[in-house]
Amino acid sequence: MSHISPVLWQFLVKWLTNFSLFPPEASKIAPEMDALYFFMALVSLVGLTLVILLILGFSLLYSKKRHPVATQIEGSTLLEATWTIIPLGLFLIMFVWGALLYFRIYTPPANAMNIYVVGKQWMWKAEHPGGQHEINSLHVPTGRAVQLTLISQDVFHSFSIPAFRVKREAIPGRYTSVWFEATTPGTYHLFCTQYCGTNHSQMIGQIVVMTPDDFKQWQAGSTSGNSLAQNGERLFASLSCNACHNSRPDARGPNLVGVYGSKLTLSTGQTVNVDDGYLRNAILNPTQNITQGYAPIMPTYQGQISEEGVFALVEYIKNLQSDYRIQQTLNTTELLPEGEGKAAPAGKTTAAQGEVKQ
Amino acid sequence: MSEPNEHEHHIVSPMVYLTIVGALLVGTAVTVWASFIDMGPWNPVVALAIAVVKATLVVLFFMHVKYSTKLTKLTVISGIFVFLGLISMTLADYISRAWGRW
Amino acid sequence: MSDSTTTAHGALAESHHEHPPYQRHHFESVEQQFDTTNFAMWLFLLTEVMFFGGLFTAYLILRNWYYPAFVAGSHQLNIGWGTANTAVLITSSFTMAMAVWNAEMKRKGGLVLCLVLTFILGLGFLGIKTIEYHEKWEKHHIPGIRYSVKSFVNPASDPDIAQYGDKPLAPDMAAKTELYFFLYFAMTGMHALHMIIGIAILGYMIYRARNDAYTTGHVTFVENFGLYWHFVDIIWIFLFPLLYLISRHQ
Amino acid sequence: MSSAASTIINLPDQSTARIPKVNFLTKENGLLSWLLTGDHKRIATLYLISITFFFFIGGALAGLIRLELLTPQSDLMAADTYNKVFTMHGVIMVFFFLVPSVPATIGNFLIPLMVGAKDLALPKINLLSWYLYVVAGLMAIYTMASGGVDTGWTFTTPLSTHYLNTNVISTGLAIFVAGFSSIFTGLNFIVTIHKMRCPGMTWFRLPLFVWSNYAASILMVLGTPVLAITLVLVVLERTVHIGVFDPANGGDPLLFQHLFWFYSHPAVYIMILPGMGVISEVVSTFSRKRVFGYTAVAFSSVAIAVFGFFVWAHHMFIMGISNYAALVFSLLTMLVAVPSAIKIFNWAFTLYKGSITFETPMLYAFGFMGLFTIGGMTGVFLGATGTDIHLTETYFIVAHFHFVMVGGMLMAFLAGIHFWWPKWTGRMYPEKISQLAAVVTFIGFNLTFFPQFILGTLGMPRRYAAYPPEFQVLNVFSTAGASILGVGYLLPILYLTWSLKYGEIAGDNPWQATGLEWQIQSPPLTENFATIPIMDHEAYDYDWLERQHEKEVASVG
Repeated sequence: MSHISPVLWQFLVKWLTNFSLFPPEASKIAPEMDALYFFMALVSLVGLTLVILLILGFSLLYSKKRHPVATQIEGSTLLEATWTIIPLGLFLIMFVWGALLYFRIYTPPANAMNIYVVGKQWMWKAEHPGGQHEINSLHVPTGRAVQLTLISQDVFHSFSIPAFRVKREAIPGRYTSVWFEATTPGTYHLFCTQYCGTNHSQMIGQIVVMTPDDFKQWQAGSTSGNSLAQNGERLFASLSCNACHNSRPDARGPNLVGVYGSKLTLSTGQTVNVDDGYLRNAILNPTQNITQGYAPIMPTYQGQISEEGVFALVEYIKNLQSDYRIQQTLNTTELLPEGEGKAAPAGKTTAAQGEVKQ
Repeated sequence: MSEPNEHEHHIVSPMVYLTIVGALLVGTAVTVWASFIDMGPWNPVVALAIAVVKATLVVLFFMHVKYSTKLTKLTVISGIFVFLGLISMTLADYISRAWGRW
Repeated sequence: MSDSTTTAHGALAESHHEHPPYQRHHFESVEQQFDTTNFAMWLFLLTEVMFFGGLFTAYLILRNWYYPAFVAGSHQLNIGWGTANTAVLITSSFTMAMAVWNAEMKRKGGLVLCLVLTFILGLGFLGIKTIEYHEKWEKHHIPGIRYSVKSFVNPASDPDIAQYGDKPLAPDMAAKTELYFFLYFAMTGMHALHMIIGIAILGYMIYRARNDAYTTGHVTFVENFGLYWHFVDIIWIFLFPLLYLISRHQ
Repeated sequence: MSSAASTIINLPDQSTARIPKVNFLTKENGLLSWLLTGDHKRIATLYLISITFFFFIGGALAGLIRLELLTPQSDLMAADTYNKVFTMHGVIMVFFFLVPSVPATIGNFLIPLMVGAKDLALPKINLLSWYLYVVAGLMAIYTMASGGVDTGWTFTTPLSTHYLNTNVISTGLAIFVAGFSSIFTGLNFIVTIHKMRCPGMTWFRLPLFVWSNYAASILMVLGTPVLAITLVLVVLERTVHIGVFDPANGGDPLLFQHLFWFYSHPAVYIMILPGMGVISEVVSTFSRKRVFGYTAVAFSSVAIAVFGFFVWAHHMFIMGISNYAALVFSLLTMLVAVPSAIKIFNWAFTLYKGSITFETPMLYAFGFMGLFTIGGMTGVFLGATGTDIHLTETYFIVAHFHFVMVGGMLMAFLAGIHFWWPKWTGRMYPEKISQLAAVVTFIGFNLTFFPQFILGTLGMPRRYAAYPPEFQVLNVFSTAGASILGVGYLLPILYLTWSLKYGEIAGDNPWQATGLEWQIQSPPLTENFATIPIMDHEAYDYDWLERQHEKEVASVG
């Protein structure tokens, strides 16, 4: 930390951590969060000491024994102004500092590795882009920004990693995201912090931080063979999305190549940024998200695709750089028998890979 | 503005009531008529504006606020203020979500 | 004071020489009593404003999200009945205002007449509301209990909305009409509940008015009830355009 | 008397003193005279009994929570039982104890006395509000008896609407009814303070207790109905299985959060503001000085009430509200923290050049000032968006609001009860043991809740029946503290009950306080004042009191 001597800082945090009085700092944001935390703690301590000193001091000086007759004082505008302006100033510093931190934690960098997380009563399911699938654990490398895209398939949950100082609610019906960059290899707590029903306290897991090399090894050892995007592609084909969303001139749906990250004008005249959340909405609530120039004919897939399936589709659409892949799916669809498509939502086949913690 | 005495009870004449009820009925007719005209995004604005005018008439005359004490006026205003606070600050969250990230 | 042997009543009689029978003992004067209860009524109306405020907030957000569904749902409401009901309620507000005036002028006959008129108009409003609710029941538009999106996915099957030439809604949007009707029933239902309470009190007031309760100078109760009744009217003044008049053109 | 230098207690000669024969307690007899009373002092007494009852139910549940958390496993009770226990603890403590605690008991008793009126403006509504409270309380007890509810007191949708099959509806309705009880109390106070002040009682002559209750009443009247409609919508959604909060059908669960916190954040101020009023009275009386910066303290109450309405979304920073909204709500939260700081410093400076004595109410008030400072400052940790991410939904937030609610409000409540006990009952409580109780409470409280700050910083989530073993040491401290705290709360009920019969006769004004309520007999007459008083001096005017004494002495002589 640049604010105070790094040696002193290290000492303080390590000491507190050793006595289990302070969580380990295992992410890049953690020391910054702690800096603000200790600043606030310091201000509180000073404030509290001041109040205690005032009370004790006045109690001693002006107890009835020493000061039998009170001197009536109306007040003092100067003093009122002092203890209005100084706290206000301090609070505003905390506000600005806190806001800066908030925006950093909730604004993932563009190059972050995206891991999708689904919360349900009472477990966390993580989908890596490489097809690795985990339950109640999350493996991440050090030195790399990791973005989590979170959703819940039932009630509110909250994905909390105290060692990283990050937390975000997974809410039903909408994506939320958070990011971190792990710094220290090790195993850390993962908690669900939003009360979610009977086994709320069992909805815990572990965050395994690995060196980049170890992480590569883990990735290689845990993949199911298909990447998430490949699962998405299969789903895309089996749901016959490609029947409309292709690049043919007579296509009934907009071409999805390169759509991710673009600005889209909807039939209502609104302009939207195409991000993960928009793609999810467009799949589940198509009517509200019709691209300008297209008829509202897309059926809803609400209830037909699991949240993991939507993640796979989103990941697939994200990675569509040319329509070659869509052409390929058109060919495979023709080869597939009718019923098979439904049975292959992503993730189902790979559940065994998840490290289930008790 | 002349502030009416707190203990003087103002009695509104029936003619005023009659005028107001006429205005309210006309307002109702106008708002129904206006809803059949395509004014684009202005339809709900016009409908709400007429509703606000009607409500104001009711509050001022039927409910005697025009002839009431400052306290009553203040009460009405503070109610509207908190009501609008609830609606506007909640909507502010929903509207600004579409602005995307910082 | 602690050795005071005067009874409570003695002390009381000392401070009030004479006052009308309707003045409660802890008030200094009739004016104070009137001001106080009047102010209390206004505060109560504030709580009512906030009570409906929650519903209005929900309505505004969902309407912005699912505008086509709200349009389609709104077309299902009978604008004729709605307008008639608005007129009925406004008229009842007028008769209520006249009732207060009659009470102030100490005209018993006029007061009873106006109260009865208000009572009848209030019942009329509820009657019309019942007809409308019944229509919703017939057409399977009761959310959660008896609901079908048929009129919305296939508007041609519903002659009632032929004049609007609605296009069929996609099934996902059509499902959202159920939210519109949920809000419709929640808002009008809550309003109707207030009407029912009001009508019950009106009945009691008619009975009391016939016994000269309000024409001897004690208009507080009538006046305060008037405030309540006008407030219920105001809620309807907003509900009507918000629920009935969404995009009637097309 | 040797202790004259260290106390201001001034009791009448015990050998001749008698409780006045005619007072509000003795005027009429029989249960019916209580159940049909319009007297604000009797209703306050009814409230006092009923909220004490609920406080001990809630406290017992708290004890169960702490016992369960003694060990990392959920061994004392199963997870779902634990969930029901903390839910009922929250519901009972928030809606049946904290919200009505000071306003409905002490406020009810004092506001007419302080403004110089014979009663609250609407005595029947006041009684109705107690009955509503009782009905709501019975519904809550029914809920508990018939299987409980496990939503948490926050009723998060869709958990409460679609995923639980416990008694959500009866709890929701209980809170709905309790809400109306609180609305009517608040409404009554506002009207009384506006319209029932005695001649000469201008706004700036009102005791600060009245100001703070006025501010809290505004919040009650305007905030509670939003909770009411929200609960109605939750109940409807549970009944018909569709509603505006259900994401599966296009509703929005965040809307529930908005509406719920629109009440439940101001509710925090409803709970704490009246407590602050008590502290103003106590600090002034026991330092024999006018409250430092009277106007600033008065206006800070109103400022808290006004700003308090517009900070609610700080409970939702991590739920995915827009960044812009988070920014605005965080800023407003910082602004609302300032008036609290103003109050603390004003109380501290009231001591300056006073003539301070340390009777029980003052000890509680000192406890309040220290603990509320911690509670308030940690609120800033949570109000700043950045640190909120790490600290919210953990034991840090549990510790924070217990510092404000228990360390603040409950201390203030006890301060108030002790302070006005002689006025209420005409008898003194035993001073030494009550001082001991105050100290025990303070120690027990800190031992219970301070470790929870550390637990929260470590990341221990709230509402966990089982937790990782490394958190156990701090939890053991907390549970140990809770048992001390329990003793601290049991003591007052014992010696206060004892004092009803055996306490010394208090006389009119044992504390030599200036308020109008102290110038009449204790316990007061049913109609409070034999003749309506005329206020001819400022609040907390100790010189005036002095002159009154001189006059009395002169006239007797």
